[in-house]
Amino acid sequence: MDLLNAIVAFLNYVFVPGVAYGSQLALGALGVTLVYGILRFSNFAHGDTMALGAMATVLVTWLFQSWGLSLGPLPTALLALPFGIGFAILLLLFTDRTVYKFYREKKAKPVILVIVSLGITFIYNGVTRFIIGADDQNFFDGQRFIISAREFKKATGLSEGLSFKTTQGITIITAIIVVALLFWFLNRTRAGKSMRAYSDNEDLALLSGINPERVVMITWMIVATLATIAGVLYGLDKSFKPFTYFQLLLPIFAAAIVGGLGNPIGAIAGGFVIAFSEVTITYAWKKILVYLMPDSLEPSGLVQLMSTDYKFAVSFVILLIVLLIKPTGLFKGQST
Amino acid sequence: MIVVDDLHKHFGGFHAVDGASLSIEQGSITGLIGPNGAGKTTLFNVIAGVLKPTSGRVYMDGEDITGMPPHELFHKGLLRTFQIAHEFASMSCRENLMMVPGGQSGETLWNTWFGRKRIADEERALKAKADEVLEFLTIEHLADHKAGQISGGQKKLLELGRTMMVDAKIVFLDEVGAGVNRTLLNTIGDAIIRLNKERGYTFVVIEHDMDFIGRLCDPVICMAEGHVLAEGTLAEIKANEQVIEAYLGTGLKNKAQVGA
Amino acid sequence: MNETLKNTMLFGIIAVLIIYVGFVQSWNSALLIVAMGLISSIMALGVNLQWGFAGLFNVGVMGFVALGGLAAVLIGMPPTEGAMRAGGWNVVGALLLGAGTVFAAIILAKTLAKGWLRNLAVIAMLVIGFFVFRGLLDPAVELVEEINPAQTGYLGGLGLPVLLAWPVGGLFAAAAAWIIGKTALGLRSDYLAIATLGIAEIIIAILKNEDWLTRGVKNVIGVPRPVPYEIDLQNSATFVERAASFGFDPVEGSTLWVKVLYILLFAAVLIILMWLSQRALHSPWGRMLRAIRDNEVAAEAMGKDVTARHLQVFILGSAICGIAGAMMTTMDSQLTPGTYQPLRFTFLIWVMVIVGGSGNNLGAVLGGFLIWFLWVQVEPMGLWLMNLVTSGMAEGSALKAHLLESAAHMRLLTMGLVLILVLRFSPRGLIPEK
Amino acid sequence: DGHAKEVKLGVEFGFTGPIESLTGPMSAGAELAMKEVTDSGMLLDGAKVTSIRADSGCIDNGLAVASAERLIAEGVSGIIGADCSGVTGAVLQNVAIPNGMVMISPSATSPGLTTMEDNGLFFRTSPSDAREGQVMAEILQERGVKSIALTYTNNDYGKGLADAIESSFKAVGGEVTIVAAHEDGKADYSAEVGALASAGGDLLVVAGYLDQGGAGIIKAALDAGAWDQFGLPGGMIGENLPKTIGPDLNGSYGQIAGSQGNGIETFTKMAEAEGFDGTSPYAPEAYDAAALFLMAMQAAGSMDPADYKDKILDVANAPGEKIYPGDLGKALELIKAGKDVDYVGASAVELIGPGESAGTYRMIEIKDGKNETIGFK
Amino acid sequence: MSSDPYDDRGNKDASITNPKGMGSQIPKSSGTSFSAPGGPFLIGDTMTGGYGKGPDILHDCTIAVEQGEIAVIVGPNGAGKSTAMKAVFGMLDVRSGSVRLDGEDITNLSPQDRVAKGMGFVPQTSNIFTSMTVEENLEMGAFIRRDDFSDTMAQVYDLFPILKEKRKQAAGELSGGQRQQVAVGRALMTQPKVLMLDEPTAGVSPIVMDELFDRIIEVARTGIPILMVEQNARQALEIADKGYVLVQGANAYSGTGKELLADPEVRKSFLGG
Ligand SMILES: Nc1ncnc2c1ncn2[C@@H]1O[C@H](COP(=O)(O)OP(=O)(O)OP(=O)(O)O)[C@@H](O)[C@H]1O
Ligand SMILES: Nc1ncnc2c1ncn2[C@@H]1O[C@H](COP(=O)(O)OP(=O)(O)OP(=O)(O)O)[C@@H](O)[C@H]1O
Ligand SMILES: CC(C)C[C@H](N)C(=O)O
Ligand SMILES: [Mg+2]
Ligand SMILES: [Mg+2]
Repeated sequence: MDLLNAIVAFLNYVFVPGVAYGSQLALGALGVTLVYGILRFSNFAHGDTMALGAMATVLVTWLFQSWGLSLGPLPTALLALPFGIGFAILLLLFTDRTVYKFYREKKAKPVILVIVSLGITFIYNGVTRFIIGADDQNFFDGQRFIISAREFKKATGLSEGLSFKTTQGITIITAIIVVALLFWFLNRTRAGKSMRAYSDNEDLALLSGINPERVVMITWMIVATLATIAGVLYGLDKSFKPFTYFQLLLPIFAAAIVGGLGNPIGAIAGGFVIAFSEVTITYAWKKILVYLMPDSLEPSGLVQLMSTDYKFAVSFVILLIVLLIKPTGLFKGQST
Repeated sequence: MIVVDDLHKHFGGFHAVDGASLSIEQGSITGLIGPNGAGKTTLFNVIAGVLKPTSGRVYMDGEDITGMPPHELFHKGLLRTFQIAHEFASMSCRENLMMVPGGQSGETLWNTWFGRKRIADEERALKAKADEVLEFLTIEHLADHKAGQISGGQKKLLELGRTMMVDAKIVFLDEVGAGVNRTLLNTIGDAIIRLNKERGYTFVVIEHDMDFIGRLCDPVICMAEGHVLAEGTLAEIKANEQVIEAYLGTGLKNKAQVGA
Repeated sequence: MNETLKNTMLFGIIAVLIIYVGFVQSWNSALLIVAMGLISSIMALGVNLQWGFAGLFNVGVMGFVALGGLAAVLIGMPPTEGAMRAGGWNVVGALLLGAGTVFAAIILAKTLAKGWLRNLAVIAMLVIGFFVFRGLLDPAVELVEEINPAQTGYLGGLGLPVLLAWPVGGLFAAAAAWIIGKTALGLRSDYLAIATLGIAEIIIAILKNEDWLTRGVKNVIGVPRPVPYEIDLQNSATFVERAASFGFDPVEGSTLWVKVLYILLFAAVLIILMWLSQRALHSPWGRMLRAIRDNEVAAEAMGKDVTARHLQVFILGSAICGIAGAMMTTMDSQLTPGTYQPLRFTFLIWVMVIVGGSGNNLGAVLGGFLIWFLWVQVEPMGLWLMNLVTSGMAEGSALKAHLLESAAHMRLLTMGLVLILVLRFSPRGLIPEK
Repeated sequence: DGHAKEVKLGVEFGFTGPIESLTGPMSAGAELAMKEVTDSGMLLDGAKVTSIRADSGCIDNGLAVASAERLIAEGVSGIIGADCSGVTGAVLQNVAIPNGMVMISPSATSPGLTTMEDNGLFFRTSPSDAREGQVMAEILQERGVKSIALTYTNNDYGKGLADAIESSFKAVGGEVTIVAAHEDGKADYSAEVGALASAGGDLLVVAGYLDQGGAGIIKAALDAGAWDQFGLPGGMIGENLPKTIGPDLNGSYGQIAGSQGNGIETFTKMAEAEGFDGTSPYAPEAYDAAALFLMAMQAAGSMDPADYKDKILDVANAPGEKIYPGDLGKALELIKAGKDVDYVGASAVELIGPGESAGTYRMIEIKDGKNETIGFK
Repeated sequence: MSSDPYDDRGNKDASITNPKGMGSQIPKSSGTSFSAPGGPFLIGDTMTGGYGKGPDILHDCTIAVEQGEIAVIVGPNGAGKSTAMKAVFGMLDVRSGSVRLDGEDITNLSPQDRVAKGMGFVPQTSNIFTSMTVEENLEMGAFIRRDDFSDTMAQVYDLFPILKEKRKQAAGELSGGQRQQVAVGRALMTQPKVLMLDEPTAGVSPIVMDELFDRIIEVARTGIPILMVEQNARQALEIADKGYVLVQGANAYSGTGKELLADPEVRKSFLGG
């Protein structure tokens, strides 16, 4: 019984949140890594692209809700998602046309593009706040839990509850589907291969008859899709708030780098490394140990490796250690 | 001068250098040939400290230099050129040469602030020397060109030029000839011989052009699949069945038909 | 157009902008922009040294700046009465012990033969050391933090002249840079990015949470100044007289005078640093750096100790950021760890370097001034823009209200637009590398 | 227009940055008071009050100081702000004191500001966090809570409040199982909730901001089923919280600086008419800050800070007729007539000692998704 | 300072900006082609041009190749051989002169359109996709082909057996000579109407070089004209139908391969005696 309780506590406080947060980071990191891998710069505007895509979805969701549309137990936002994606695609293509294209044609140094993307970040930032404001927006509806802690306790008779939210479920499933699709696309389709070729050697891609503008366009479309999905899932799970999307950028980049920038598998692995290191290092293991240990050995302190104050700092140390042990990043990135 | 003892270098499961043992005589111009992928460049990289060997040792003048970083080897007089040119792209060709000599007093911060006079004198000498080398390589007109914007062959020349800026003991040349005009290559060959004769440089030369090898090198070492296949004078090597099969081949099959 | 002329013109434009602010807003605003512009320029100089000349990617500027700020507190603030006696010595002891443990672990790792035994010994050393360290530190910290927590609750500083904090801030940053450099330089460059990003976060976390050192998020207020207080000037008859003779009233005169003094101090620092780095860069040392930046492998093969040079430049650049950080905290007269945000202290500096022209010190200085000017002045610009846009609309319309309401957000938006426009017309920065 | 002169007041809040969502209602609150005064036509023989907004960034000293300099340049007669304690200190030391400018902050609550040397130029309409800690401890004790877990937003406000709650609660015999900080604006709070849950406690006290990490913590704690009741200090009281969290929050309780009587209700209604949320944190305090400025000016008969700074305590405190939101015109009239007023305003202003609010607190419990006032302290 | 303000990418850091930077060729937006009958199959006619806004490197340079022929360009380093090749392929602005393919003026076409018209090119440097496997490199060669290209791939593998062995290895991990084989293989995969090779044999071993030349002859015999730059000039001229000697961007000598080989001046100055 105690063992079961310990397992449930572990699942509830460490595993499930870790997986869900990891999936969110992974989706974000995938977008960053794609832009880096194919268009060759670190896109600071990714966080705010997520915000804008999510914003469009929120607005459409509200519209649907006012019409009385719903998906039953699932959030209505899923219905609105395609519209959000469409908006994000248009937005990114427009941005590319008006801004990035110029620098691309001029063969500007990548670092210039990084700073330009910072400029875009500012602009998106303003636009989002301009349209929807700076506040929290709630757009979740449908059933909140797949398993709620209370029901779980009642059903099992355990003293620990396990909760599994609908949004967590959706996040994880979507992440798996999206990642699978992306891999299939990149490694199996002509368009995907041409993207990889372009990212490898632009001149030679040209000589193979690949149309660079098409590659760029497809890339932005995929990035917009990924960003919107990530942004909406994140917003459903927590809540939609423009500022947090900017803040998400740091862990997203950390995830992409630790996984090996430019490498999609790395982005996913990186997302989970960051998520789990944040959760486990600062977790107070007391609760679990109390179940596992005989009474006499029960810990008196919290059995916490580090206080949560250092949560973020600690996850960076983990990153460093990972990189020191595995110098290529978890998966070999493009940057070698 | 250089002794390589049972050297191994593995990339994952692949054995690029697989038990190579050889020794380079002081004052010789040794040719290193072998099929593509034989491990010649990798061997160079291990000797020059760019790669760490999986096992085995390298000695220079009796001293164990295995795994010593390249910049230390440079100061011991061991220089190398790169098969794929490694120019300093945003610097002028002259600067590419001037930066080479070690121990310039202007390379310490303190002197840059308070030792201007000395630096100026040194720079003048360096510049003269660099111009001399550029002229020798017939690219004096490119002195102020950015090295990133010269032709492939010119980059190769610059690469060689760098070794001429200092008094080296031993120079490893990785396919200086590839992509270099043959007439110019002859000039380079003459230069190598002169450096060898007059200044006592020892050379190890990777090259696929047998004429060039023949003109310069004695002895010649042929590598294949990561180890030494044969060693001797070029004539001996050329007669070696294994070498012919793996490396030299027997000439064009179609030649006759096309000319007609 | 010739280059000197163009550069003079660019700086001239900045000067005109600032003078314009002086006339339209106030000379205090204008001088403040100059002062902060000088500090920003120094930070940009540091980053430029690392990135523009050596290609080292430091995204932890914030951390080094914050360390400089810490120096200002530790040097300038008076010691807290009784704090040393209460637990201060134990804290110092614990820190020495901690450092000793790490040192011993390194020695152990170096001397013992490779193998699991060594790993075990090192880990055991570190773990035991950690617990002894915490055992000594925690109670001492508690004692220190108990001393009047609302006002002090920390060790305080040395009570030395605060100007001394500037070089010390540089030293702090240099020390941190040395640690990062030793572990992360010479390996893949991603390490450096992640390491600097991480260390910066860690430094801020420490400043925020180690109350005994910095009062944490409770902030240290009232760091002493190297220049007189305005109030004292206003109360000094001679000053009031002098000000009056120039036609200033005491308040304006004193506030301006204090800023002028700061500006002179900052400008002196900038000029010295500028001179040092220009000299260094236009010499074989600088040539060596450029060679390394262009091609590390070849530079290494040409006998240049790439790792050592990288470490040197990294430390120098970081130290410059540290100096600037100490200067800034001195001018703020307070250390507020919560204010250290990557956007403001890392990326804004990067924007300065790139917009100014990476690889060119003059460019970095120009970028520092320009971007800082924009950072504080685009807000009125945004408001002005919104007023213009809405001027045709009916009074009281919801849209108009919404637009005016959003004016604050225009700050970032305008900033973004300016950034993109500058880079569009001058993609290598305003004063590009030669 | 028909106004004889213009009184400019600076409103310096963090319109961008981590509390950007609070500053809208805050500045609207301040401007509401200005509008009320202008409309009354009573101030200094019919002066018009205009507000000039400036961005403090909440956490950017350099920006805040520059903005304040700009306000001075625009010729303001007083500065309402700043919002966050850090920038408030910076602006006070570097701009207000040198220029002899008065600042009234509606929201800088750090105890450190209490003792800061301010030449009588700094006031605040919010109480120092030290006071709220005591109040909260009493409430918890009355409710029979034996042990709490405590998390705070990692800034001077959160930290000061948490310190105060912890020491006060321990002093009345309670147990604090863990005190852990959380950073605002982070992506995920499962780690924090994990640690808190592991430590346990009857109740989780969240000394944070309702639309920042505070809400995130509560959400994560509810999701994980770790707690279903929360202790909510002032920063967590606001319409938005029950709205975003939903029915699960029912039964949680806390307190916020606020007056007995109709001050806050009136203010909320007025705010509603103006189209902003009057219950948003520090919006009432902002209203009061503006009102204090204007009444003090009236009392001094001058808009020069040097003249009116000493009047602020007079108009804020007894004796005199009690003034509530909406009564500003009346108050100005009384002052003009030489009568004493005692400003109560929306947040029960009572300035003590160094010019900060003494602190009356409204006890709140969340019932049916609404903040219900259940008493006062 | 260089002529193009955008081109410098000295900073080789890899963390946040990709070290490879972008390509160096500036694809021009495509214009139209029009018919220009007559003349050789592929000709770069009196081309003058240079890089970016820099000085002219080519001066009225003409190179041409007929159906089924092999044309070889030789010359000292920096003569403009590669530049001429790039100009013919549209990767460089031709300021005057024209490029014609099979009776069509293609001067204004973008490189990718020229690929579509059946031109194949192996550049002198960075001529493989380093991060992709050998097999993917070959597939990319066949990118514009919609038919089944497994036959062609088998042929390439027959020609360069080592590539088959290293099929699944990233091309960037190959030795210098092996890379060269990949590059040529990639171009062959296009099944081009005309093949342009910039120093295909640089760095390959004698045996492979012989094979390569053999294969080139074979290809030429199927009717595909081949235009190549070679420093292994004597071997190349021996199999060439036509030879050009380029000096400082201009045609210095031209003639059949045999003629050039026999010309003592050419031999001495360009072929190494
Ligand atoms: N980084 C690497 N990872 C994996 N394999 C490698 C790597 N570098 C080289 N190899 C392999 O090692 C072998 C030897 O390569 P090396 O470059 O030494 O050949 P080489 O003798 O110089 O050939 P060439 O004459 O073509 O230059 C090749 O088969 C190559 O594929
Ligand atoms: N990207 C470039 N930008 C500017 N100038 C260039 C560039 N590439 C080459 N050049 C210049 O053009 C001239 C011709 O170069 P090109 O590469 O065509 O020579 P090449 O005949 O192919 O020589 P090699 O046999 O050495 O390859 C050289 O003088 C070189 O300096
Ligand atoms: C507006 C609030 C978030 C400010 C907070 N009370 C502080 O003192 O920092
Ligand atoms: Mg090789
Ligand atoms: Mg060439």
